Amino acid sequence: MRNGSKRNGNPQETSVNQALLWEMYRTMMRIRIAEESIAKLLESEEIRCPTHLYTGQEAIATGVCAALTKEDYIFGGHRSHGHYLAKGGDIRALMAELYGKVSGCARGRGGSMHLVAPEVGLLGTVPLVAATIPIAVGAALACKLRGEQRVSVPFFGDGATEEGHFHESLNLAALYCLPVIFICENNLYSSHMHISERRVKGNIYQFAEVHGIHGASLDGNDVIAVYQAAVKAVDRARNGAGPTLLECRTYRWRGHVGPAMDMDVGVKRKDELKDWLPKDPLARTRFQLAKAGRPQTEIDQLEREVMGEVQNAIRFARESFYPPKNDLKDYVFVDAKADN
Amino acid sequence: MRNGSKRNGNPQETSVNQALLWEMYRTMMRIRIAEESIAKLLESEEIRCPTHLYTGQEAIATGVCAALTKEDYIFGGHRSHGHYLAKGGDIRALMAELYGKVSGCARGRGGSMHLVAPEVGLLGTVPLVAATIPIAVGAALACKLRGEQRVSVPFFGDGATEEGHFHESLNLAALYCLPVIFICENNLYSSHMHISERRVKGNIYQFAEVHGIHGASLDGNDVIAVYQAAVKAVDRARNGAGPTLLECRTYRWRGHVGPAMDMDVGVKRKDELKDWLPKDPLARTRFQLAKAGRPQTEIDQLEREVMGEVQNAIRFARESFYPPKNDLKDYVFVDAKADN
Amino acid sequence: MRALTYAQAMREAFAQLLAFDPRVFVIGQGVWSPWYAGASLKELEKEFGRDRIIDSPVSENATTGAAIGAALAGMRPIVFHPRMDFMLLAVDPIVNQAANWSYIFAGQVQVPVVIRASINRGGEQGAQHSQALQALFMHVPGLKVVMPATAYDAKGLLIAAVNDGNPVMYIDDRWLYDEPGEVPEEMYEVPIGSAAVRRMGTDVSIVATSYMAAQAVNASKVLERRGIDAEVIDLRSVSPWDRETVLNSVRKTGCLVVADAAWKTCGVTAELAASVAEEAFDDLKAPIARVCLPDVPAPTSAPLEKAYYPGAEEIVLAAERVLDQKEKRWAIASRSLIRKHITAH
Amino acid sequence: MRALTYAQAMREAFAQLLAFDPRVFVIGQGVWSPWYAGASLKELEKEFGRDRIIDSPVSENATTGAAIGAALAGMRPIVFHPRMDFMLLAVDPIVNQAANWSYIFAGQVQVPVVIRASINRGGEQGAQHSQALQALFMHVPGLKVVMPATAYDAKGLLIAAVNDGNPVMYIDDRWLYDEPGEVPEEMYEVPIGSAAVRRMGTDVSIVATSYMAAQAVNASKVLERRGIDAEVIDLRSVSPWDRETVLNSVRKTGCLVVADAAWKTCGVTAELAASVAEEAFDDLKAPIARVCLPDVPAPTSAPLEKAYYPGAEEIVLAAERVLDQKEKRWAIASRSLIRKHITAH
Ligand SMILES: Cc1ncc(C[n+]2csc(CCOP(=O)(O)OP(=O)(O)O)c2C)c(N)n1
Ligand SMILES: Cc1ncc(C[n+]2csc(CCOP(=O)(O)OP(=O)(O)O)c2C)c(N)n1
Ligand SMILES: [Mg+2]
Ligand SMILES: [Mg+2]
Repeated sequence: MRNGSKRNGNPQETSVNQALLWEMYRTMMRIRIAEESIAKLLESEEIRCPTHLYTGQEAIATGVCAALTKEDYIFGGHRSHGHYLAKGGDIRALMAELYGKVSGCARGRGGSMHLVAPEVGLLGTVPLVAATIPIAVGAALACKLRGEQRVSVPFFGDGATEEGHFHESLNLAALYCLPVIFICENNLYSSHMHISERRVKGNIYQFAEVHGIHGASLDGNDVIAVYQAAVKAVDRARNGAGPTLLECRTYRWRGHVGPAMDMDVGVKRKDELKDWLPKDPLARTRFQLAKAGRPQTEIDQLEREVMGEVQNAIRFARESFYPPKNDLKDYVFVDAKADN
Repeated sequence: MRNGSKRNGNPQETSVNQALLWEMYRTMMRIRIAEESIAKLLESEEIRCPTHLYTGQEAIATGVCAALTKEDYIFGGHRSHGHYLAKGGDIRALMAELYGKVSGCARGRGGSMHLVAPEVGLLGTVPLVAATIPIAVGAALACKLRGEQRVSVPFFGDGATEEGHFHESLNLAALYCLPVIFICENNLYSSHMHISERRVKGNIYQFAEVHGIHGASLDGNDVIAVYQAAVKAVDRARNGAGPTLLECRTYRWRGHVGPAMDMDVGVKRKDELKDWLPKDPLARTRFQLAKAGRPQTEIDQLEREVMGEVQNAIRFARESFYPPKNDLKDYVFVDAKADN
Repeated sequence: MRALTYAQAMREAFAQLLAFDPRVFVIGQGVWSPWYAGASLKELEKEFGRDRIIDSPVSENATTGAAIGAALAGMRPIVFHPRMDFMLLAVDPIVNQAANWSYIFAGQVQVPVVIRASINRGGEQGAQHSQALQALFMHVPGLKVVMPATAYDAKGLLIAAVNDGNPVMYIDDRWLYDEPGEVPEEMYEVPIGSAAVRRMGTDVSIVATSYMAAQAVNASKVLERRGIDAEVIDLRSVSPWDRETVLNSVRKTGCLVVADAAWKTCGVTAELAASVAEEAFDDLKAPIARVCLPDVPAPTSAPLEKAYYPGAEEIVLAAERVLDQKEKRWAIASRSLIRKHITAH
Repeated sequence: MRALTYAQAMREAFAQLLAFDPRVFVIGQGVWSPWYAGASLKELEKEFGRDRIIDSPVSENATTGAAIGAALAGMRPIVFHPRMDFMLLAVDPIVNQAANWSYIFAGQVQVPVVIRASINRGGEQGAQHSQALQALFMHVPGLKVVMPATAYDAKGLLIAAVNDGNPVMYIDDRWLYDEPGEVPEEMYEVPIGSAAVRRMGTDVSIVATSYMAAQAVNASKVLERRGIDAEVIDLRSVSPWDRETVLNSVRKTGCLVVADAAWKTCGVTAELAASVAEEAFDDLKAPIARVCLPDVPAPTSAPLEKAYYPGAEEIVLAAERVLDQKEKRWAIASRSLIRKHITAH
């Protein structure tokens, strides 16, 4: 996430200096190691909630959130560990949530598919496909009505564009010229279904144009490209120039749900995966960093640090308590009178 | 409606001979006189169900249905007297339905907003905006699965394109390459809201392109243009070339609901109407007929004939009975075992 | 005190909320048009601007979702659905999202959204423009559901709903819009979950919602003329509903009629009847009567419509039936007691 | 007879319907994947082709609407929603369209569509992936709602649903998929609206739906060991439901437990309790007990899940509670009879 508080509409530098690239690499590494560690814990059934891993897509959450501030809102879906971490969510609370512990970010009520970190602007991720798209539009409307410079970002998949409310949302955002940046992570699959089994054309970004808003398709495995496109979109949004739809093309390495690599929910796709592994967003960034002179020892050191952090988080999760049964009926309603 | 049974995929002649133009003129005149008579009956409150008049849009239903056969399916919405009549629905059953009589096309259960004429392929009009769009797609799917040459046509307004399921439906139709022709009657208004208050761009037909199907925008007050575009779309559909979206631009002369001309549901729009009255689709056709040598006496005679027919229908409606109260609970379910 | 109509009282609540709380805004279909909302939103957009009074495209799902999103981001939106029927396109945001968000996230993000939906029926509108679907939302935990029957409650419940901080379904009825009633000028809340006793009585309890509560008051007058002293309770909130007031009344009268102008099966009357039969089992002196719509869609034709909708008359008949049943049982019980007495000797 | 699992029995019904009736086809999400439908649709697309077994985009509204349209045009589609939660996006086509079409058009156009939805819960899936929403659809006239609890009924009710000619919601439960049962090879129908008595008994009636019907059978065994002779009724259809079987049972036992693993308020148990309390008022010897989910969304954490879902144990406790209540009343009644007897002397 970008440092500093919200900016005042001055166009942002889109060139990426080494410090930023290093930070983005660290974020991607945190996501990667977290996801791959979770994969093992899923295999051993130590984590049992339905879990959709983000491995392979790290550059998108990372590049987009690097263009945001802590005050900006983001929303996600069923595959949102990456969004949570990139926006600055606490990794220990994430792990504890996966274990169903009371120290989890949702106090053990949500599991992998329901993450929240209001302190850093993540107002929620929920697994009903496309559900948070209109919700994010509404958060953007709130920003606009209050005259804030905040932006609102829903992350969603290619599958979500098949839901009607995605299209309704584009129209509302365009019509009210809202500061919302729609991030479509097109990983070619919706569960077991390849995109060619669900759409005639491979042109999701074009839904922007027909609604009169900015749209672009980009390489979602290139963190710099994602960051630069996001910065431009954020600038437009903060300057009252309205919404943007970014279609980030990518591929998830693991199955739709759970830890499987080659086969899940009934599809084999080894060959495709073979093509995508070399496009590893982390490897690409590592290469750029090395080329820019970052010593290998530092790169290795960062990986070790992150590994330690993730292991710590897992330990924290293991050692935490389950929510007491008596809490079952809590939180159906909030007692909000107080803050009126 | 076109004579003859369904055709076998040979491209249809799109030029319009005088006989066809005359028939289309008659259809438009039937719609016009029916609607204007109904307007009076609404003013006198002899008809009391909510009624959305089609005056001004006659060329669209007429031109499209002239390209269809009796076997083809059509569906409509809240403003569908024109669709019902153009497809060949019985005018007496229409009037009786408006009066809530048991001799009505829906036996007095539907009123103006729920019309049906299965004998001529009108499987239903219902007032939930956009509801019949996916339904028509499903009817087209039925045609395709059975290997028929039938096509399916939903009529809907510009407002309906704001509903998400319109977009979902375009995708399904494109994906399964279905024989469906989406007829959007863009009359610039959804109730009291001008299209510029609801959309940024005036390009509904472009939703076709982004879904990979044929789309076109046309003058909905030109019955020949509508007919020709419909014939092409029908030919494509019958030949397995998939769906088409036609945006027919038009204007309703009367208010959103009821008989008001200048003002209803809170909008004044006298000026706009003044621009549209000279574009009267009937006057235009009358001019063409006269130019082609049709004597004025015949034209006047046709109008008198149609007037008589409408008056007859109103008389029929007046003289019909109300459904008996004891019927209230009938038809919640059909006893369909019989036809298995 | 001033008299306002039900619709005017709603409008006053809207205007005061908008003036008082900058977080409040309105979004929905028809909010700039008298056609959809009657006097209840009249010219609000002129007073508060089209930024805060947003008449939307025909996109029920996304507008409702957007209101929920704005609520998550700290606003106090009121969504308007001019008919409950249209709101069926927004069941996902309401039931899956708004109702669950607080629970899922352990109260860390609240959803202070009010979803106003109008029951708009009769007038030969038919099956898709007539539904009263309160039971669907009453079934769902995480939603509160209020149904004002008077001008006073129309205002007070709207203010309470906006201030509640949770998702509240506010369901009004077009048939009540012109009903006048005394309405204080200041802002006030009617507590969600509290019923109002409209008439005290000892013979039979009539518990009713919304339009039927108004009809129940009329029915009680007819019953009074026939020597029957009915207690009339206007439920006001259906979720949560005021168990205490209802149960106390039934414990007193032993007889209950529940009236709700919606479908019977799994409706509001089902829950009330089931709960009362459980919790006041020994107090009930006769079977509970439920006055509802028949389990049939709404027809259009005027005579069928007339047969379809229940009113005061049906409530009167139901109350008399319940009291007959009570009498009958009383007679049987006395006879058997006498018989036992005789046998005993 | 062969034993098949519940899921296999469904699959056999699908295969036979598809083979027998060219009008039948399947559309929905996950119909090509074992992930969504378990064994219940296994490789149907290989047997019948992807034209008739259509795995759809994520467009619940339009796919359901399309199935309805195909039904209007004479087909017999089966829509598949792998979770009821997702189907909330299709409430407009189901409730506004499918349920009304026959009535509105006076039976001239029928809607022979089957909407299959799975209850898929537990496993730490949480609030949006757990709901059992049968009551929402039971409330709506024009829809039939069936909920098979056994392999036999899973097959027979699916065939009956497709042949019915009206919109039928077919609700299955993933927790039952591996339950074996005897299933005839030929096509057969289980009549919609008829319950099955799973165990005859005289002490208490236990009426349950779907998964809870299976649990009720288990509960009856525990009760038997404790000397309680329970009658177990598997409702099978919730709309319409078999009043006669239920009422006859209650008239015999005087005691009723209703179990439905869904929310309580306005749920299936509310309607049954209300109806029985009305129609068998004088036969009831104790208040009806309702075994349901608490009115709370589903949590994820395993211990909370465990506390959330009722099973055989809760049914046993409820039955014992009802019988206690009966005893208590019996004791009071006898005492008062004795007292009266004494006074009389
Ligand atoms: C409304 C709804 N319909 C269906 C599902 C089932 N489902 C869960 S994830 C998923 C695939 C979504 O694909 P996409 O949006 O591309 O996200 P990805 O899994 O690729 O990240 C589906 C269909 C759901 N969760 N919600
Ligand atoms: C789902 C739904 N939402 C809202 C309405 C209210 N409504 C009735 S007609 C109408 C306008 C529709 O406009 P359009 O589709 O352009 O058709 P037109 O009236 O211009 O023929 C609206 C919003 C409705 N009937 N159904
Ligand atoms: Mg995807
Ligand atoms: Mg229009």
